[in-house]
Amino acid sequence: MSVLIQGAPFIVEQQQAILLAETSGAGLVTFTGYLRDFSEQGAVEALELEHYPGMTERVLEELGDTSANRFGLRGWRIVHRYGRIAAQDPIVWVGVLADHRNEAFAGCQFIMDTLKTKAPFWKREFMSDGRVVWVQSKAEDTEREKSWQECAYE
Amino acid sequence: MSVLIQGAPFIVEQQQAILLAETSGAGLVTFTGYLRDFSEQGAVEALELEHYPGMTERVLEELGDTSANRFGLRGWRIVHRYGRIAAQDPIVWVGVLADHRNEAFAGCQFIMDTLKTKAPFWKREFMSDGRVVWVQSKAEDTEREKSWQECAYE
Amino acid sequence: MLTVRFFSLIREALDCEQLEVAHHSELRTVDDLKRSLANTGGEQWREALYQPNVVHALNQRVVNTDHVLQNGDEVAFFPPMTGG
Amino acid sequence: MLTVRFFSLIREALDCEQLEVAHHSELRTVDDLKRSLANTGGEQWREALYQPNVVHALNQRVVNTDHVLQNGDEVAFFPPMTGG
Repeated sequence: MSVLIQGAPFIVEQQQAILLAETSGAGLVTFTGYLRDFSEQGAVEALELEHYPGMTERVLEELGDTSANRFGLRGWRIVHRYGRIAAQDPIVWVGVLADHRNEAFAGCQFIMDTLKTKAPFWKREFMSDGRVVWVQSKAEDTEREKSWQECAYE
Repeated sequence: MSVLIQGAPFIVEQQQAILLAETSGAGLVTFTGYLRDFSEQGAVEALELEHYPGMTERVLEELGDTSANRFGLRGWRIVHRYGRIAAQDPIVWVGVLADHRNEAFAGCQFIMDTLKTKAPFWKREFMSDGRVVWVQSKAEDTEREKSWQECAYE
Repeated sequence: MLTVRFFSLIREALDCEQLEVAHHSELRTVDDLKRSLANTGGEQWREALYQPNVVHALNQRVVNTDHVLQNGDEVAFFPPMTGG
Repeated sequence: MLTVRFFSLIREALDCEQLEVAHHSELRTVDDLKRSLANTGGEQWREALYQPNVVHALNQRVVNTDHVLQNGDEVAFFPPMTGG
């Protein structure tokens, strides 16, 4: 039921505790995305995440509510960092609570798949060899996001 | 890469820390199953979980390895309680790490769906009205488990 | 010897967790053992062991009842599992 | 007035984060605004704004370029998003 967008690092356990303090359910599914130390471009030292303040929060709040309605979630929380992120650090955390495990899995995966292409973030990779590269959106991510529109996984 | 079966309550955050100390990956998906305070039979006070020591560990270890091979996981951990469990307490925790989020979601959901019908646990519910009821296996759970055999979600 | 174990509903119905059975030539398969237990134990045992959906495990693996027994094997009977 | 914002690659190419544009009758749609910016800014602006896959947001919602503008609107141009 809430979105947190922050520049500072976050602690996954604390975010989970906040969600569990708000509500309860029989099944909790969480996703944590960590910055990989490699990409298609090579070894990655750090990432800089630009975002669109205001729009980001709005998109993610709508996304959480949509998932809650569609999958009957009892609660959800989305945490996303922006700014400079070191390799191995968490970038995104999504937790959802539901009465049944399949709703929880579907709700969490739906949020992640949609967030990838709908939340206004842009990544720039700082490579170990000194290059700075804007990350391209992946056709695969767009396909995944579309698959939630077309097929009724419910 | 490891299974923990114990009678005492466990702390989700500690279990997650153990998995993350063993290995890393770009995506972590976790599932926590909590004891509901209601069931088809009514209000539930507590649950008693009987299991088959030895077989339980073996089934869950094979299940984790199968999921790791099938979905290319970097790491996994399965924690399951037995004995008497109070309403709202965690019963099961599964965490998986992978290089991509879809593998992590699939690997975790595969473990949960299979564990339901393949791990030798049996649940007895202590109802608020004093009844003690053995939980019946659900046709839906058997169907879910089978669906992983038939369709190639990979 | 064969070790025979019962769990859940079946353990309760038989009021028995575990027993040892001498392995002899007429107990060739899991099915033979099951029939022998039902014959020896009487109606209550027959009913518990032959209820629909009984799961059979041999040395802690689920098997069909035509699996052949070896001396020292552990056989278990239990209802469908409800983990998670 | 209209507020116009640029992000990521486009912000970099234009070396511009944000600007204010007077709202007048010839800026009826997002597309009109885009054409006007390209005409005023020259080749570099045309190239950045008309690259394939540019996403257009109006008041922080993604829209098609035929959306009609109102005085006070916030319009943004950016490349496809890469969250998560």
